[in-house]
Amino acid sequence: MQILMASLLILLVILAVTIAVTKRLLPAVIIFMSYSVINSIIWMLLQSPDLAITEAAVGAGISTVLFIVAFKRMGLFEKAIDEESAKGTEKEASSKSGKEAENE
Amino acid sequence: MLFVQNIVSWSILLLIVSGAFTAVLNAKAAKYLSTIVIALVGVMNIFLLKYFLGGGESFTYSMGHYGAPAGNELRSGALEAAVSIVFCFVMLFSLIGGRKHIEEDVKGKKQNLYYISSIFLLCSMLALVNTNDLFTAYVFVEINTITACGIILAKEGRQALAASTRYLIMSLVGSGMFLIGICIMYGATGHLLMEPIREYVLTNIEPGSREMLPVQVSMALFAVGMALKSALWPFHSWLPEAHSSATASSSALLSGLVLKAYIFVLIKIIYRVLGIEVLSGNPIFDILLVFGAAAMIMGSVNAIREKDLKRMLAYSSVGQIGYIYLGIGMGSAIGIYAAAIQILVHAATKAMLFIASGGIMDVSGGSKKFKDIEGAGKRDPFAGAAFIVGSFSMIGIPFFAGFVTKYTLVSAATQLAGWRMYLAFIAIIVSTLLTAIYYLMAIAKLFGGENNSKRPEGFKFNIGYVAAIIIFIIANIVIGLNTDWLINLVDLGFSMFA
Amino acid sequence: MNKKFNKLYNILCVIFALIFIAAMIITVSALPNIGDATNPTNNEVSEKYLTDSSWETGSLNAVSGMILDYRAFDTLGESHVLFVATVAVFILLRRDEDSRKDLPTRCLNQSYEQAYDPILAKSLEFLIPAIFVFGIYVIANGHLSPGGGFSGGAIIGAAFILYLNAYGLESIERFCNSRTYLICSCCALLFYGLAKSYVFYVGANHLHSIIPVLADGSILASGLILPLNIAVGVVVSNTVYALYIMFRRGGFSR
Amino acid sequence: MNYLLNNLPEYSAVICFAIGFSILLLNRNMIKKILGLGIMDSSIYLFLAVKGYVAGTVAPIVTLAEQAAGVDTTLYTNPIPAGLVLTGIVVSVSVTAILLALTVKLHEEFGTLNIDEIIHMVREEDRRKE
Repeated sequence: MQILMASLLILLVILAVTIAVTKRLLPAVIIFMSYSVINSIIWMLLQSPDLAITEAAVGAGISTVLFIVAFKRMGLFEKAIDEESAKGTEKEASSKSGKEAENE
Repeated sequence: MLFVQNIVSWSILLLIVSGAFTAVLNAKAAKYLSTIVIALVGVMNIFLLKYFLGGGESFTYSMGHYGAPAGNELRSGALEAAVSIVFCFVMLFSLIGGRKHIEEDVKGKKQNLYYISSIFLLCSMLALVNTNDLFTAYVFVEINTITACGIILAKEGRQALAASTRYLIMSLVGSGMFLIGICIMYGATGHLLMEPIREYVLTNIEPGSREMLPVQVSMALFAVGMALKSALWPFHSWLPEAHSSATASSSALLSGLVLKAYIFVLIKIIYRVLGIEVLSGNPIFDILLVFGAAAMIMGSVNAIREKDLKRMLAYSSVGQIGYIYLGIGMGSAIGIYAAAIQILVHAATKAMLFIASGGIMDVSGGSKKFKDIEGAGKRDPFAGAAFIVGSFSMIGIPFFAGFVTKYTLVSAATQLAGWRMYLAFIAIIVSTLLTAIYYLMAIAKLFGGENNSKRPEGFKFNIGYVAAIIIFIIANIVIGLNTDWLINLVDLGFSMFA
Repeated sequence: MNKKFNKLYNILCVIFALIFIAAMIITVSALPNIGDATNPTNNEVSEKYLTDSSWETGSLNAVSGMILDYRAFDTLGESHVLFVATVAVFILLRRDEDSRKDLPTRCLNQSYEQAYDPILAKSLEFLIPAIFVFGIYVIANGHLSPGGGFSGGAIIGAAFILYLNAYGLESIERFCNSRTYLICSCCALLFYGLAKSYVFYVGANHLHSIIPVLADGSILASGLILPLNIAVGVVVSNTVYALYIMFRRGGFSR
Repeated sequence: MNYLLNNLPEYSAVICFAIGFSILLLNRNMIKKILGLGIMDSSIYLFLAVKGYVAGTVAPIVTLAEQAAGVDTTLYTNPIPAGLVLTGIVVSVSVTAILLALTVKLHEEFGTLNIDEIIHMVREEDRRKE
């Protein structure tokens, strides 16, 4: 039990660092969602099921949906696809999509 | 429980309920409802203050059947009632005085959203003033932040958008600091209400022991969080843009009230959670003193360099917030008195100046640059008079409201020792001189120039604006002439505090 | 110059973060250990909640009893945080139909209606009722089992979002348009505010409350907690859906 | 070692808070700032939630039998932090929504997500007006 808890907590820190170093926005948001899910598992282990349900529904579910629908409204998806097809290489697209809108 | 004591909870609940109800009304009904409700709450609080002045004791009001330490509580005393009254009436007259601008700047359907935001803003401020519970304070701090952001955004424009983004980010970092302070405090003491925390710390934690460290750190986090939210220098960078790009009433509310509500919470926490005796020797006081002094000087220096009336007023707010933190940072009872007096006085004065600047913009073709407003004081004599009174009050000339603050601050500074006294005196003198320079420069601009006393074609004074300005001017002069009464009131309030 | 300043700023930020970590770790290590039954947090307050909550509020779940009865003022504020957040988002993103024309095309082409997707629609025919029932269960049993208005409301809001994506705007706006949104949220918030005002008044004046608390473990056992949970659920699900539709197309269509 | 393992949640919460804080300060991109804020908030909630944990206890949901016989408080975790965190989660999601709405609006107006550029553009406009 303690080992599971410890590994989840370390995973939490690793995920936070990953969000910090990820340049592309959509992967960062998805990692943030998994961060919330891990958080909710930890709360389940800490015997707070109310929190676990709420975090899974609100933190992981609703806020991710809001992020993605905001991306869609800003047109970040289309732009990323355009860039990838235009530039061809995955690497360039990833370095650009961190600051997509600059090229407008 | 006496009937009059219900007012403290009713004023908050009335605002909450009417705020939710405003959502289904149209803009006009929302306008009338908000005016009536705010005035009603103000009048109710006058009765409460009367009860305290007539010898009533301070009391706690348990929200629900379960009192401390299990349930939520509100607490009221003379100072809380006085601050509530000032907040209500400044809010009321800012809304009335800036109504013309609200109707011009805020588009159609959004007006009713503006009134919802302002009702909830007042509600959260009253809750912050009267709360006795740290977590309730956190929840209402968030409401305050969100609604303040809402009333900045109501005026569309690129500048307001960028400014409110910066404001929101800065403010949320502040809330985060405040929340983690609450968590540490809860972990160390196991309570959230202010009095049980104090009892626990006094009985179970020895001063200077290892267990005292988390308590002191959480106080430091409260102070940092509230300093971030109330734009203490050097965290002020968002303030001038946010305040100058919003509509006139929003600027008045933000500068006059929102910043003060946070500081009042900080004073309440310092005084009631741990008490000044337990906290004495905490380096956070010295830090607040130094930053307060820096804010007084740097805010004034920046204000002198501004070429824009509203931005000048906003930087002046940065300087005036510095006075409050200087008072808190002195770490003595009389210093905190000075801070409380400054909260009341500055709320009334700065709101008046911002409303007057709205009137000045009206007669100067909508511009707020100094080169365009030459002679505006002659075109709009009400704004001119308000500016003269407000400036004299800010500078601290006797018989105007601001003099009380300067007087109490100086008498507090004489009781300090060593470098703190020198720092406080230098800051007060330098900032007074600088304040005098930029306000007199603004007055010279307002009444200077030739052949510019003609109003635009078809210009008519809005009756609400004129009434609001006159009432603010009278309030300033009355406060300035009755300094003893104000000092006695604050004294009474703090004697009820502990 | 600017680049140099940025680099300096970044380094300062990292140093500040490291100092902050160090200071906080020292502070945290001075706090009592986790999981100890003798911690100051396990004091008479939490004991009172555990022993008395099931009798005094009728809620077997002590967390529900605490947030909706003992510390109800916090929760009242919290539901209004959601409301003012929607108001702020409305101020920002609301587009009136006539102002839609003069927006640049780059903003407009995002609010397109999604094409009908038969796979999504068929599978959601079974899924959506199940999600609704689950959400209602979570709300209605908030005082007997984990859950309550907030989580249940979020689940129902998610079901609305799924419905919108599967069957399109036309079909959801039959029952979920700006009118129903306003009326439902407003009624729920008013009910919440007025009910709690009554309880606060009665409680502070030591009067007897007329709301019966059965405390027998049934679904109606807990006096006001079930209606309040429903009100919170309505507010949360409405808020979630309204936020989504605001981001998606800048407002309800009717 | 055992001490560290016991108090690991607190330490990792503090570290996550600092990481979120530095994401907020270091990144110029609005979305990354919002994510940093989210990490900050949820690490505070983790910190608060572990305050209620008591080793060897279960969630605070009593049974009817116990209600009649009297509740043994040593069997259950502390409900207070759970309630507070529940409040906090909802607050943080509404804050996220507002920040995202601001971001969308900024992107519509300025065509960029970089806050420095936006501030620069606003200042330029201000200068041009004079």
